[in-house]
Amino acid sequence: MSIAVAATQTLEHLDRGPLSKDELAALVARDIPQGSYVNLGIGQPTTVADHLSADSGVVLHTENGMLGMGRAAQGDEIDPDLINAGKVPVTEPPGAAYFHHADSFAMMRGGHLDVCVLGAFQVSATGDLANWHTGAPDAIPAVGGAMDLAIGAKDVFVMMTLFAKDGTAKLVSECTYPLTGVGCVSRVYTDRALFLVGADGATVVETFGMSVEELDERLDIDLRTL
Amino acid sequence: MSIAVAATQTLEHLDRGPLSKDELAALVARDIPQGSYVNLGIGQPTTVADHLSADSGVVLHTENGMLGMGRAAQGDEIDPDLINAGKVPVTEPPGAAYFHHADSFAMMRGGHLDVCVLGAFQVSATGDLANWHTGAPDAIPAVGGAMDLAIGAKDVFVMMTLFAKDGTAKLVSECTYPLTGVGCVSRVYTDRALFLVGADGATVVETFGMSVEELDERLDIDLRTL
Amino acid sequence: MSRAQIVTSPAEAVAGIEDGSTVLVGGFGMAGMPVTLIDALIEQGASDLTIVSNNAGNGDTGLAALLAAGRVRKVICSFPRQHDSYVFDDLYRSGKLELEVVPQGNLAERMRAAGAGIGAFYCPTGVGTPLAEGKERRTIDGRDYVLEYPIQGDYALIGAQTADPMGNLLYRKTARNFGPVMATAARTTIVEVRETVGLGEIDPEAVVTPGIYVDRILDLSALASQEVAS
Amino acid sequence: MSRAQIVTSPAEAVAGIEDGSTVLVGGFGMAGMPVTLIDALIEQGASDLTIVSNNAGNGDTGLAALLAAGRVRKVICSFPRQHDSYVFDDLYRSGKLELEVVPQGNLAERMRAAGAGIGAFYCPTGVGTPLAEGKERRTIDGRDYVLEYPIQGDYALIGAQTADPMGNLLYRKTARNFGPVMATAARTTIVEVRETVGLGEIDPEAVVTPGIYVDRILDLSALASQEVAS
Repeated sequence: MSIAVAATQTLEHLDRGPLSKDELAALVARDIPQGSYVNLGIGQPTTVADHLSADSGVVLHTENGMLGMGRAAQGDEIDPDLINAGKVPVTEPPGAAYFHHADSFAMMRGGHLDVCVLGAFQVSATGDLANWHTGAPDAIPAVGGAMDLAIGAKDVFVMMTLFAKDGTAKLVSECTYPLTGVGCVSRVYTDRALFLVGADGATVVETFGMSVEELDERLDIDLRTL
Repeated sequence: MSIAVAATQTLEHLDRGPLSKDELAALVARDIPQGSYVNLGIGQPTTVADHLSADSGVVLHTENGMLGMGRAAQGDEIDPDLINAGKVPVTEPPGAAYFHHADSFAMMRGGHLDVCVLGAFQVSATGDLANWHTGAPDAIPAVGGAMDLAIGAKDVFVMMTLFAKDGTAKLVSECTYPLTGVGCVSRVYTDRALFLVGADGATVVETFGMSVEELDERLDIDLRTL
Repeated sequence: MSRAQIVTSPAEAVAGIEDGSTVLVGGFGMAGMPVTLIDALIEQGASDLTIVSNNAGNGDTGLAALLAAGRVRKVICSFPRQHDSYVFDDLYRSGKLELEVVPQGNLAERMRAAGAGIGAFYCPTGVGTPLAEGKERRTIDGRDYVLEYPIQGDYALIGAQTADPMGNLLYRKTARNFGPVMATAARTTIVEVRETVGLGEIDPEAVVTPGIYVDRILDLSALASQEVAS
Repeated sequence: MSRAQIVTSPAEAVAGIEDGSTVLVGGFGMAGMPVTLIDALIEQGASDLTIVSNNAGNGDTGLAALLAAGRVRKVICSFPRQHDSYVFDDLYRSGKLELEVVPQGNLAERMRAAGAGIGAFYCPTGVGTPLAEGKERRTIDGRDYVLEYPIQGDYALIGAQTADPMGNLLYRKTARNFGPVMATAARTTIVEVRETVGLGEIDPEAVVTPGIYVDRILDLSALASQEVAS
């Protein structure tokens, strides 16, 4: 982890409910330093871009070979040769650069990106990530760039709901789903709380509509506070 | 070795003396197939280019990052940014391409060049090459691209005099100078004879002013003929 | 000898691809996908193929059609499962197709290694995951890596934007993707381009794939003119 | 945070280079040699440096001057010995300089590995030669390889032709050489360019070094204007 946390004390926001998806995306965007090189994973992480101000100077990378990627293309802007990793047409702002797949993943694997934001099925307190496979025996395995993204950036942020639909926690002591990467996640942004994770375990930075005590009861991990 | 030899029988040219440097360069040029991608080592091998006709379609590679390299630059053509591996200014014919050093040596190491022509101190009958170091204890080692060139091309041609100034043969059973590459040379072009070398040993293809029998006497290797 | 050759028909472009070949197929989604060459390969009839590509076909066309025609023994890719990969899904589930799933960056780097003469490399991607099971592992300077081997193609089928008579290629935007890497990793590289230009019309500084990596060029614009004329 | 910064003086360009740093220095002969940055490094005074470059200095200027000033502990290069490398030759012969000779392609590939996050790679170059002595050897698919490790730089000093405000770089002809590789292999990459252009004035298809690899840019043409003005 290379980005320092601004907060000096764990904050409990108890005067509100859990974060909406949009609020969660805004929270992630808030924590991306000005001028960072960032890869936003497909799905929910993509929405973080909507909360990055034009003067943030953040440069987006897409693993299919572009740095300085623009927003989603609309109408006449749509060009089948210009897509993001989710195969959604995007735009080319001034100052962009194209490169081939080996160069693109060298950029990622070589640790040149500052932040990568990914979704997850599970994250462990030590930063293990499971986001590519549910482990269902009949599932067709498909990994795409997930494992490369997981180990490449200086900071890997996960954004997810803290609890699955069945109520089980997705921040766990040990992932039960097949791993995408080991000890690779540095922060977990959820609707209920923001956690730092890593070799020292999980630390609560901020909570939303839930106290640290409540979190402690519902999560099967040791929680620390700032 | 991938280029077949046209001759079906060893030829002894006894009505003439040894090849001049110029004739040797012309002989090498004769054996480079039309349209080949070729790297000519610095020094004498560079002169092979003078004997490649414009319609040969041979494309020259220089390991400092250019394919389709032109002839030596003259007068106003001289551009310090456009040099060959010997740091001699060259020209840029239409259809050239530039690339960086890692890409250039990937091209070479990956076996994409058809022919590389190199000078040598010694070559063994099995194709070992010694051309970077005399082994003198006080010599400062300097290898440049020699080892990359030696193992990269589909065919490595050596051009050299058959005998050193002291009369000792440079085509040997085993190199005594430090090696540049093992079993990498496929042909040895000398002023006295053209040899195929490789796992099966040395075969005389053509001689110049010397009979196979004389060669056999002066060389300390088993010689075969076509 | 090895200079790029401009071919005039899709059939000529894919001529000689043998049964059992490993064929690298460019494209990421539809961007850079060599649709004409894939159709020609189906027509050509080579079977028992190993296909290396990022995906494993969509809908009923392109790679999916090649799979449906029963020509493919094995797929090496990063992301076979898509919303419309039903042809692949059925063949895989019925055991008619072998699958090797490779992280996308490893897929690219393993082909790059093949093209660059690298025998194997220690890669941090996938360490500790099911995709690294059975692979050699090593700790270097405190970081864990798995040993990955090159993927060499017999043929590469790729799409590009522009070719010149030397075989130099330009691509367009993110349609570049796997093309330049696959071109280096195959014994024979076959390219469909949208246009060909004259010698000297490509800026030597801007060449992405130097002609040495290109064996056959099919100009789609010339093909379209032929069709209009006939 | 990590966006490229345009600096206005050579001193600012090389500020902070610590004693003991590993510095990658671009150029092949004089083509691409970052002469202004090297002079600034001599002025700056960092010592006990490891220099990684193709050559080890010519005459009395540039790298040779850095060596002569006694700032260099070790040189990693492919070709130290040249007709005018007398500064290097003397220091080496008198035991004041450590030397690691690396085949030129391995020098490039080892830096590429550092930039690409590859832990080590099996390379066929140099097998069976003195330069492979003591290195791990392995036979893969019947071919022999030696294991080579990355060369990571703390700093890279390179020369390029053009930069834009994003830090994207273009090079010129064979002055490109090691620049793009070194830019990926150093924690801090410092570039001297002959010109800077406005945002959008570099064709995204033609970018050779994307701005993510560039930390500081010194525009030599702006420097020349300053000098004229002062």
